[in-house]
Amino acid sequence: MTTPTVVPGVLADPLLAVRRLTKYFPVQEGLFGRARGQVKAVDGVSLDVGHGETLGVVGESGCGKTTLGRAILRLVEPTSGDIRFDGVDVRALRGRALRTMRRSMQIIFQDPFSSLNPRMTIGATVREGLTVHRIAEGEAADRRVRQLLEEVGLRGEYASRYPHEFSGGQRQRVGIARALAVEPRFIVCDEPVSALDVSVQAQVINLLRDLQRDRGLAYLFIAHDLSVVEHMANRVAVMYLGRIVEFASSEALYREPLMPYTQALLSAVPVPDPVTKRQRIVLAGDVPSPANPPPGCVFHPRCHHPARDAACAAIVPPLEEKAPGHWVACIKQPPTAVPWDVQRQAGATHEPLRHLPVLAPQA
Amino acid sequence: MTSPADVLLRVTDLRTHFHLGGEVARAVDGVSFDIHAGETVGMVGESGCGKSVTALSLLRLVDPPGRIEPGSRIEFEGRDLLALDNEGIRRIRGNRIAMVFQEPMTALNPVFSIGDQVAEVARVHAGASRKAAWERAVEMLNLVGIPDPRERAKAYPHQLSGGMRQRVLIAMALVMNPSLLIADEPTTALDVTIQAQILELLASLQQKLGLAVLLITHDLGVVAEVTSRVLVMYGGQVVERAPVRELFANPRHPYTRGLLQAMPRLGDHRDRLAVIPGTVPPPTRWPSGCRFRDRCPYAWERCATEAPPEYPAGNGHGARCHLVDEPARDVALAAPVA
Amino acid sequence: MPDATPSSLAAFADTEPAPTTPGAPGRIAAVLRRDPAATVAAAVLLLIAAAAVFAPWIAPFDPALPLDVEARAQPPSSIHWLGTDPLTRDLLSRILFGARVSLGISFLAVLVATIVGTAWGALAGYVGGWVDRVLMSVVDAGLAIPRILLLLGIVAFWRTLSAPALVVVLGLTGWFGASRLVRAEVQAARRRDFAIAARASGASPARVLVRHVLPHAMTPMLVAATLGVGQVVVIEAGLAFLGYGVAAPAASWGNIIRDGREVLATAWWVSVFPGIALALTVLAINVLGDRLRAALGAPQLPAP
Amino acid sequence: MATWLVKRLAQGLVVIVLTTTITFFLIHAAPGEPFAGLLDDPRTTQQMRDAHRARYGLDRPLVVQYARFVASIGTGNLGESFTYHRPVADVLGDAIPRTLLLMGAAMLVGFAAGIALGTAQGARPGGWLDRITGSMAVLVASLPDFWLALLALLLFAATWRILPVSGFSDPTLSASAPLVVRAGDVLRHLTLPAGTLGLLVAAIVSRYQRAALIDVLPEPWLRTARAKGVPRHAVIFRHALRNALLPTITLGGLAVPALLGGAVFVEVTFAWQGMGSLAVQAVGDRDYPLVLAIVLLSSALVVAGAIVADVVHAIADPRQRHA
Repeated sequence: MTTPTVVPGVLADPLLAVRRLTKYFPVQEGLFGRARGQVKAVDGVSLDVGHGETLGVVGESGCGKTTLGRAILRLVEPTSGDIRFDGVDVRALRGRALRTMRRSMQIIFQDPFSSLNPRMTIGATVREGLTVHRIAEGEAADRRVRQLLEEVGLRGEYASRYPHEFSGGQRQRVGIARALAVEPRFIVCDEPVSALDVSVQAQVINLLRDLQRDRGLAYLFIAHDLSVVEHMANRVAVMYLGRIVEFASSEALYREPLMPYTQALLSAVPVPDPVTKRQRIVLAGDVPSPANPPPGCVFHPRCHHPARDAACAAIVPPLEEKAPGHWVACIKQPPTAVPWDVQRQAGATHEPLRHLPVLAPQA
Repeated sequence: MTSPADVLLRVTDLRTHFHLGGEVARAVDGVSFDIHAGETVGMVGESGCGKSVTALSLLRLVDPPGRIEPGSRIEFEGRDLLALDNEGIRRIRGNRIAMVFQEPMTALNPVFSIGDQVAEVARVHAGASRKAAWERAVEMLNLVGIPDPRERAKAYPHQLSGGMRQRVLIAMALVMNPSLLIADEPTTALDVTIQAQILELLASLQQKLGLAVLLITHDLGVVAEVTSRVLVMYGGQVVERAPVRELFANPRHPYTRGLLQAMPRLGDHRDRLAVIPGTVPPPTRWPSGCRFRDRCPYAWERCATEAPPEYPAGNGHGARCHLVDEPARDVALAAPVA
Repeated sequence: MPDATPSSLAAFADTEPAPTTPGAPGRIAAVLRRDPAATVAAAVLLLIAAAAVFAPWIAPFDPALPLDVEARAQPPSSIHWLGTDPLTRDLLSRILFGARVSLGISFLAVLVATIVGTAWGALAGYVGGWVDRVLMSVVDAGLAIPRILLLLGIVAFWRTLSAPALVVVLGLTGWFGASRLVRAEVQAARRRDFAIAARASGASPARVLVRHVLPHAMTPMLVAATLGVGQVVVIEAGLAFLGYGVAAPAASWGNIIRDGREVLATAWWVSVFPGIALALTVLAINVLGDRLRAALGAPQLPAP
Repeated sequence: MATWLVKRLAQGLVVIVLTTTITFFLIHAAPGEPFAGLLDDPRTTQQMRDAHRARYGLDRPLVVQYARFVASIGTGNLGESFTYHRPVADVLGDAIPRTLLLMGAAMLVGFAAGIALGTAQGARPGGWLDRITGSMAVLVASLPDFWLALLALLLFAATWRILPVSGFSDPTLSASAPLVVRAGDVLRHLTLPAGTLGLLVAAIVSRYQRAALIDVLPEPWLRTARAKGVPRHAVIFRHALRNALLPTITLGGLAVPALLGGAVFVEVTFAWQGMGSLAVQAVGDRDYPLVLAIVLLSSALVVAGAIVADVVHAIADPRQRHA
């Protein structure tokens, strides 16, 4: 089934424009397994990232957010789709041209332990980008490495030390310095704080915000922690089973989530306040396997929307603008472009109905 | 407050040290607390604070080079667990005190069916026949909300999702109707919607079965939602204890305050988060005096020279901080922003 | 102790990291210093190697020169410490000279095997796809013939082999396992985040391979090569034992044992002493390899 | 499972074809002559040489010879031995069962003893049992097979004279002797060769089993088992061992090349007339068809071992069974 290409939140002058990006992985399970079709890790994602903004991507494990980040950087090769960075067709680049492009687009990883080469000093790690792109050599490079380490809150002398001597938070700073070395304009932050303790997490979050302010960086900020994303992002995309199901400004999304999945996700976040008790939507069941997603709306088997009916299992909901700048993939949240008689033909029994459970606790 | 007669578990001056060729890691260093029948106590702290080692110590599951030091006491239902022989403590494990661990993906043996693994508890502790144990396992899987339990009991762990495996672990823990359940980060590895399911399940089971729960977590949100009393750990010690509302309304220890201010919350529009500077020191090198002092915005001379005892602060509230002793110093250092 | 105020700690006061420990060479040195078993094993190996190198100076007799007829297959005595062989030659001298052949050939053969195996495995693991499949089916074939049969085929049909030729033959039949090991390590390392990070930094495939991926394969390779020397010492001796080793007058541990086989019942020492030298060498190598494996964090289970 | 097996068999076939082809060209590229005994003899006339070559098709171009070789294998005909002047299949027909008997006995002894010992060591790593038997295992595993065989021969057969020196059976024993007597005789002859090989296998397997057990000991599910109140012996033998046996099972299938290699030396030393001693002899005699047939059979055995290991492993491990 083909759905019309909908690009939520198109920007007039995007830094990064992603259109209909897909990444399918072949599945082969176990020793006797045969190829069982494919996992649609990323399934037709379109989005724009503006200069100096943070686009948050939230979703639970297996929703494809990490693959999305890596596919945009071509660290995994996309199956199809279009990526333009500053007008350049990233998917058309080969060899040296692609490597040159990497100066502008960087990545910070989740795991501060596996993302640094244990056999290289952190100085050598930070320096690699300088060498590769001939940004600085010799003593100039040494100076630059020290400067970068200090910029992320580490001492310059640490350049000669190995990663195992550092704590998780410190390593994450090294990872940030590594990404900054080549002076990128855009960084994919792939769960950069989820492996860190709360107190250290705050340090890194502040650092990322400072760097963005000082250098005009744009972030694609991938995380499963909704509070962190709210804190970081200007606009937020919610992913479920490889697709964007809701897209809005951070403010609108957290104030009034329209996709039932986002509602459930937000209501599930434990709130550190024993006084306010909220109504909570507890979803039934697990996230379906991305190798075998449900038909129609991928969320419908777990959905709590009062108007959910057979049509949800039949119609793939288009991502529609339900309010200015607020895009949602749900045929039961009005307004929808899927006409009622089409829904009825698909077995609908409930008309679309605006459903907004009371969720957000008052701060 | 409940009377002392209700005390189910009383831990006094628990010290669990790891002797690492010359160095001693004092992972748990003088922890005392009570748990009353039927209540849910939260234990919070960041990695390296000693909360997991405390949990393992309660069932004497700490492996060498770790050792529970002499002078520690763990009294459970009137018996001294540290005085029991190996067979004696084995009879307690999974029977009177059960435990649920953090990693649902690896906490189940991959080569046995989940029914087998749940049934094993009944076989070990109740001497149940193979058939009776299996029936009990099916019953327990049903109790924890596993659909079609009779069929699912034959499944192997790899065929289940993380949330389902955590349910299996809970089922396994409850087979013998224990009076205390220790849950060590039971939802940390799970997605937030699954976490909500598991927390809900734990709460309903606790109601139904009347068991006491020690919930260990790093997430203050989880603590706020499900516990009635909280122990905050840092540096191998309980640095603050209080009823949950009291703790969030009126945290007395600077570490607790720091944690509360460092976490981003939904609907929180601060431009910058408050931070606790530095990192947790390794357990081989706790600072002298107060263990938090080199990260503490309030620290003064006394903190370096004198280890703070736990000062009572009324209403079952206590904190290991000289500020409670010298409230005049506790002026509004409002949200120390780094 | 001054007040630790927020401002003085604003720059995220880091806890001082532990002192720098060096990379693999330093860790190997540390193993040799701290682990008594490894120290002893290394000392034994050093001693045997020294005996091999200095054989011409320390051997009491000419290993190839028959003595007089009286000295045929004599038991150990004060003159011939380890006795003599059926051709009246001094056994100790022959064992000392045999060490040169056995150790020298084995060490060089493993060097050849390691180089070939690393290149082959790295290529297969890094390029992947059909290149990987083709390269690996050759390896599978190589591993499917017991090495001794393969060697017998080659050595026997060529009849006589010079020592350099033996090095090449032993090396070229011994790299299959190494290539598998390197391939597995390369595949694992290139999926690690730091290798992806290097790619993201714009490093070329060659640079990623050489600087990030291969160094990770080197530790297990070092362990495997150490143990490999032990295996090749035995195989070389085995070939000689079957009569297909280095040409006759030259001594190798294998052909000394072979010499003793016919007189086993009457002159046990001829076979037993070179065998002890052989076993001791292999034992020392195995112990050293095992300890290195434990210390360097190479996989505990050897690739079978 | 069926499709997997077919795929795996096809892969195995490729391997066998490759090994035989490599060996074929290796042999024929070698500078020596076939029929070592006959053609090396200076008295043999050129005419006789040519006649011999023609008879066995050795005068044809190499590619043609290869094609004929492949074609004859396709029909199940392994050719005629140069030295025995009998069909290769006949010659091997006697030898193969003996080698399989030797290897099977050695594997049985070696794996039983090795698994038991390795488990005992791994259950208490660093204990006195582990340290003593562990050192012994390292020592035994370091002994060259042919030398160990010689030592066994020296002690049991030459010095103490409790076991037969060599051969497969007592030639003086009448073929009409009762089956039990003949079987006992074979068993007596088997003891030394199989014991030698088995001892080496046991030493290696015990190291492997120990490492496998120690590998699983830190697994979180073992902590779960202890927290359930499962007694210590059941934690080790029921929970840990079941998992730790999986890699050892694989080792069983993958040990075939090593066992075949060991069998060569043991057979030669104890004059056990199996495939190994035949191989050494055939190589010495430049008996091309026999050598090729042995290589073909060995690689088939190796491939079969690997497939069996995979299948058994998959059956033992539910993660693969259900995938």
